[in-house]
Amino acid sequence: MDPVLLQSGTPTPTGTANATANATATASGPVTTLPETISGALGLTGTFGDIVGGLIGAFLIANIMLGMTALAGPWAKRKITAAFTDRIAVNRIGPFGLLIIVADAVRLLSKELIIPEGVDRPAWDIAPIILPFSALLGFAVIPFGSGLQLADPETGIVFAFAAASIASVGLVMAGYASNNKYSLLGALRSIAQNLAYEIPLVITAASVIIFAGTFRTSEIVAAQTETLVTIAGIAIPGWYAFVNPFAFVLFIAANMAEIGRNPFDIPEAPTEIVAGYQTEYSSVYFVLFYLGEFIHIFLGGALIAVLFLGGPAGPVLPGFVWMVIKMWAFFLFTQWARSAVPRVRIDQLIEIGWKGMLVLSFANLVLTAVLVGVIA
Amino acid sequence: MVPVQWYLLLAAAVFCIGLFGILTRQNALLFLMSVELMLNAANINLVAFSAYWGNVTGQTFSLFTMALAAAEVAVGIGIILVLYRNFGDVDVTLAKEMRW
Amino acid sequence: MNQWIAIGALGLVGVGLPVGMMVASALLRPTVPEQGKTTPYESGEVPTGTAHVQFNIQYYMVALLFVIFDVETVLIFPWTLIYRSALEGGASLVETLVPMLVFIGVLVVGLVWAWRNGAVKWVKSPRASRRKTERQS
Amino acid sequence: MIPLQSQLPAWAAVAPTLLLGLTALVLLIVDSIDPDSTRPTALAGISALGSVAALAVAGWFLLAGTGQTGTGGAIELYGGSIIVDGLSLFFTVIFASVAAMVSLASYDYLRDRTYQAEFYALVMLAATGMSLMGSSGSLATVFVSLELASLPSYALVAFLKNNRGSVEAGLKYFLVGAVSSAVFAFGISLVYAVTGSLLLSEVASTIGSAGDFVGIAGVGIVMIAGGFAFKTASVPFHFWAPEAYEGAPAPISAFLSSASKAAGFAVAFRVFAVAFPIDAVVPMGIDWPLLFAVLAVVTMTLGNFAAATQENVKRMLAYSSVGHAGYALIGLAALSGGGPNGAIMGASMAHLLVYGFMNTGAFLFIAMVEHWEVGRTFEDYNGLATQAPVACLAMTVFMFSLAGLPPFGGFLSKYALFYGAIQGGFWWLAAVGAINSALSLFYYSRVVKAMWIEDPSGSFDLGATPLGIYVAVLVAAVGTLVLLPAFGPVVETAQSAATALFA
Amino acid sequence: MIIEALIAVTFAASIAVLLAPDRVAGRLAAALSLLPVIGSLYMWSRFDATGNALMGGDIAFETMVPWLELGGYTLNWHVGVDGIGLPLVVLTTLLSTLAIVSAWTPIDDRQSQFYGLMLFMEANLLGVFTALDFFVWFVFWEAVLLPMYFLIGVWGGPRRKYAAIKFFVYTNIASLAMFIGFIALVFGLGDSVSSLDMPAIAQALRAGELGSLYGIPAATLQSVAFVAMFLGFAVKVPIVPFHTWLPDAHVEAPSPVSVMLAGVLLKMGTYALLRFNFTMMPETATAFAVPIALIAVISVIYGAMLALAQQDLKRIVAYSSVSSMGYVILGLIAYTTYGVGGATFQMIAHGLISGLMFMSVGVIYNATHTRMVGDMSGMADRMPVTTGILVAGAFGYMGLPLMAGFAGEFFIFKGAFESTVTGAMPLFTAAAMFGIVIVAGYLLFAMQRTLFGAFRLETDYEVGPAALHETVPLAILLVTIIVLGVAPDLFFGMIQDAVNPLLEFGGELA
Repeated sequence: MDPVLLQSGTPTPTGTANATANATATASGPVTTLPETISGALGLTGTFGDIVGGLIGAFLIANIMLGMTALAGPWAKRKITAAFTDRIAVNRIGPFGLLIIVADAVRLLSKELIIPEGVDRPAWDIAPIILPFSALLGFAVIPFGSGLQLADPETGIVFAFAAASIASVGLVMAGYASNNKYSLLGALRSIAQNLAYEIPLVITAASVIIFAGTFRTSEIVAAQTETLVTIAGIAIPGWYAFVNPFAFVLFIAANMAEIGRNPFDIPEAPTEIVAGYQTEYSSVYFVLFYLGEFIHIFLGGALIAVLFLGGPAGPVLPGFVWMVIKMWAFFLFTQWARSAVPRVRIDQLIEIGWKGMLVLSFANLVLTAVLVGVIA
Repeated sequence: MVPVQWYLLLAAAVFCIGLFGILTRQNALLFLMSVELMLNAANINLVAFSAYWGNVTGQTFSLFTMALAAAEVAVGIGIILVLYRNFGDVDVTLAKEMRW
Repeated sequence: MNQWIAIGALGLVGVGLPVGMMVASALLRPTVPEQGKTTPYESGEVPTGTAHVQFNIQYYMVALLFVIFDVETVLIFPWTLIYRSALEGGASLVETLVPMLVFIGVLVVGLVWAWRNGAVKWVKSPRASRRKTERQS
Repeated sequence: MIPLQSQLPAWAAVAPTLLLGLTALVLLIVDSIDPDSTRPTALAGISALGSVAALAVAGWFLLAGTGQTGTGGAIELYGGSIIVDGLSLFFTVIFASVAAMVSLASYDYLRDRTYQAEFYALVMLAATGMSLMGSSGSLATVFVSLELASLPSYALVAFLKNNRGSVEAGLKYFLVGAVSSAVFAFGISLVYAVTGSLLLSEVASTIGSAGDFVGIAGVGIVMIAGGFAFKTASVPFHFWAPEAYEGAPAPISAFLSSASKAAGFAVAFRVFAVAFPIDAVVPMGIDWPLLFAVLAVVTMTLGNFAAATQENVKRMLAYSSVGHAGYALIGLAALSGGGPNGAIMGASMAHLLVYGFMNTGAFLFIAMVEHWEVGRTFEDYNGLATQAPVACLAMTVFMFSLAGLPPFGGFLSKYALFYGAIQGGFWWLAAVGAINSALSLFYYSRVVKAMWIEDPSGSFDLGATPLGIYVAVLVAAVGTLVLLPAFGPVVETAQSAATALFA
Repeated sequence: MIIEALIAVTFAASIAVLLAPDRVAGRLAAALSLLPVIGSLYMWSRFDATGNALMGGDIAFETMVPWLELGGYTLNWHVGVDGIGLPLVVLTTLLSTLAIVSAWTPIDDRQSQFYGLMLFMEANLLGVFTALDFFVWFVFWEAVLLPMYFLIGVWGGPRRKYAAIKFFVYTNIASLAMFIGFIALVFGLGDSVSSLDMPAIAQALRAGELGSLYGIPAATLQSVAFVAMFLGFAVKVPIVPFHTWLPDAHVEAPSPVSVMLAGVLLKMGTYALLRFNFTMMPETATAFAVPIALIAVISVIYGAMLALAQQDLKRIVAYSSVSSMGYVILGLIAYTTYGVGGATFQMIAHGLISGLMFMSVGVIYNATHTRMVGDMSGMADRMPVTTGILVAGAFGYMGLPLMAGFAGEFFIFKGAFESTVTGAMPLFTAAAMFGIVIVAGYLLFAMQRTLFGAFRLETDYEVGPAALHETVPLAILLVTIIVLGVAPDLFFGMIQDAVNPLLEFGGELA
């Protein structure tokens, strides 16, 4: 079954430890990544150039995400919720109340940090760092279009999943360390949920990989550009959302659970377990959790965009804009679900995950494989 | 870039750390973690040398190793659970019904 | 390799930003030590007992299932990668698809068994549990 | 006969293994259909049938010469990572027959216990892993199948969840097993580091030119040997054996001490004979036959002396099986460049087959005694023969056969083994073995004395005769007896299979 | 095929009896054990062998099928009888039946197991006396021990456990020594033999094919092997330094078992000595002639002395059989046609006579529940028939003419006198003959005290004459003894025919 074990013929050493048999494992991917552009512009070469370029690029990407989060968290979220509930949200400070962002930032940062009794430090302090860290790390391989891609390793999409799921470690640390029953419950719930929906997520992604035949995000995106059908002169690109809508739906659902949004926000169900794992957090630590969650939402959006919506591809506007639009669309969707859909119970969640999603995703995988096999 | 011997040293170091953990710890869970360390030392070797030899045999086998490690942990945790139920602790030295 | 240098850089930034914010807030925020505010929150009541309570065994069951299935996905991924190119390379379905179907089939048998034996059942129905106990006695 | 591969596709050669695995799946499905109801008869029947079917197919292949030199040599599947030849089929016969007897006996042992389907399924899975071990041609498959055989065993040893002894046994078995498998994996990785391949044949072709990696290769080989030492319950990884065998449910003790041990030897034989050829490796200073010789002597002596000091029959058997691991190790220890290696290893294989019957029978007898709730020590066995003469007769057969007394199979197999060692020039190994088996008569005859000659200390009330165990024990006894006259074909098959390895 | 049939039938009979209910076991066993008797008598009537089986004579009822191939040596299923084997086969079958019948009274629990084991032992004994392949022979040889162990250990007297273990350990260690010695010889023979076939090995050894092994020169190897095997068999015989297990075993064993033990099992030792040591390595044997003859004489005298000192009738008979075995060894070492032939004949004779003695002692014991000479006297008027037979047997022991014992001892002495293996042989013979005097002494003494005079026995129950099924076996035995005494040529002819080939070696002896 596994072709690799079959390979025979006496092997010979290729000298250094960084060469792999796979020919595509050359220094960089097919696209020129952001650090390369930067180091090229600065005229730097070699490892030093890589490091400088990488740092600058990383800072850029991180700040883009921070900016979007800052926009989304304090302002957009309120506005959207208000719109759904037919209210007018923040509108005093600045145009459309946009300056509330600054105000909130200052307010939260200057709050007192209350450290409850018997918290398990330093775990309690590290947890808030891990959440945004994992979310940001996920963006390293996301092609924003317009050359805005930090790195393009051949394991891109898998890396994104891996980075994204580091978050649960942070959640458990937070819940276990803060010496609070609600926090512990929240942490456990979040773990149970991530476990239950990780597999459907990954398996569904795998069903897309079957089409693309690569993990490299840029190539996945490129694979979606060729035309699927041409209706009335308009070429519909072969986005996998069109090719495999079933997987698309599954993926969105699993993704919602993975990032813990409604209807799957039971880790921090405010009406059941005060605020879940972040009950005991205040001040900047709370900010970091909040930040992390929102970056996660955007990461989920970015993954959906890359896997199903052709990434940055789109008519007229530059790629980066399209990418941002797609990510925001997903954000909008989560907020809509937040206001519209009731939360599931924990047992319902588990049963949906293991008895529904898992089976469906495997069915999807098998079906896709069979179809591809029959067609190709 | 990095000469392959260093990977051997790294793997050996990780392996010895795991071994040390096994020899010194009495908590069954820490014991499990140490075993995982030892297995991962093996993985380091496999991956490094699959790059060195230019075939992917080692990488693939490391995948299998991970899978087996996971299964082992699953069984192990189960046994430790019944251990806890019967002896009220996860201290491996507590089980003394029979002499060694 | 510069791929991974860049990713590492992002990792650094990803740690650096939160730490920076922590430092900034540490400079800004006041500290008003006062008893009572530091007690863990338990709906306003005085906290009773340890916070590290024993929790539902089902959490463990699910974790166990996950360990198995997640690792299986690790084994599925390489196949998805080569599946299509292998087909275009002229390999027959029997070589490419059937083994994976068998693999998944075995997985499914396991899942069905776990399902039927209530491994993924959050609240066991008293009837079923009664039967179990009857069998044990 | 017509070679099989001329009629069936090559992959059909692993049919015995597949049959065992399929049986496990069927059991799981049956349990999934209605988890709340136990049907012991159906479950035991399925697993017994499955293993008997595997036994039949393996035996047929063996007779038809599948994968043996007569019909075009070993059948290689998946580029040589799975090899079906005489050795693998021979050992599959052992595993299947032991599995059949065990599942037969478990029918009574498990009566009104819960989780029966799981029990049988685990047994079958372990058997699958073992037969895969026998036919694994690449270190990767060796490791995977070894784990596939080990993991169910851990669970099975700890099967009696509410019995502290069983749980403790499972824990110790698991701990030692986990460590040794980690060591084993590390050894494999080192060998891979030196040779750059996991296929045994390629390892053999490249290990000779290890160059300045000789040290690493040596460490790797030693570590691999350690992994086998665990599986075969021989020094230095033998600590688990007494605990596991004593605490585990008796059918499982039988299964582990016979089949699991044999599996360890199966894979050890193939790996060391094929991957680390003596002519290539020993000149490099990696003298693994010597290592095994030391291990063999230490193991058999330690096992015998420990067994002689036991008061608990099950534990005595456990230590005696450690001692028998020592005997079987001669099959690896007495090898030498250009020696009659095939004959020696074949003799060891034949001994393992006979041992499979007699030892399984002995442990199943213990299972019967536990079923009757007679005690566990020698004293508790006093006068048992007055109550259950037939069973005690069978036990007597096992005991004397284990001791190597003539009218039974154990005598011939031991004789062949020691004789092979002498032929290989290792007369001192044979001498130590002979002395040890003479000593072993002491503690084996204690059981017989207690059963037949001692007066009953108390009055027994044995319940209804456990039919399944009875049948299994009798089958084992008949096998032990029949293997004396039928030893010829057995040992010839084994030796030709082993010779094919060295060819 | 008749030999296989014989053995198979006996095995089958043992299984059948083992599974039979206790009530009928005794009768069933006796009935079934008649089959081998008939078979052996048939063999006797159809006996057509000439010469010694090991010395290339043609063998009666021979079958030889290859059994298994082990490292260059083929092990064959090779059975057949010659003039030495056949009489022993007949003896075995006859004695087994009689012993089984005589066991009806004393054995009162677990009968089916008892008779099953008796038959199992008989089957293996037949194997021992017919096997011509060393391996087959050894398997049967060892297999005889197991039932004996149980028969003594389960149904024996108060110290049965001790006796059983002693017997088991002694004989097993002896077998190990013997086995190692013989295998060393086979290895020493190297390529000149390709099987463990006894004739082949015997001829190869006589042809002096023996080479050195692991640097041990051939001569040393041969004598070491000879000694090892001699010791191994000597325990079985037993001869003096190794005889200590015998009295315990005899005293503790129930009478029928003692009958088998003394009547047949001891003959295994002498048979093996004859077959292996004295047939295969005559030079070595003659080289060791003096010590062997010395041991033989010592056995004769010392055994007789010990017998003299005993109070227990069974012990008396037991020790006396030690001394009779001494005669047999003496006859064997004489290396003359009469010596060796007489020794073989004496095996039969002693088998019958000691069987008779033990059986009648057993009968008396069944009636009186004591065997102590001092405890009883004047049994004659209570158990006339038994007493008569016992006395007759005793005379047979003393070598009264017209009884088998006389013929045997006469042949032995004749052969020993004319023997030339050592100059001192007549001396030894004379000393051995002195043993007869002692035998006469102690037997007459015991008889006189127990059987005659006024009846005296402290019991609270009535002692009556023995039952019919107890006396009939005795009668049969007595008749056989007398018949053999009158017409020794019934066996002696074929024995001599089989023995003579042994004697041509080295050229000088004849």
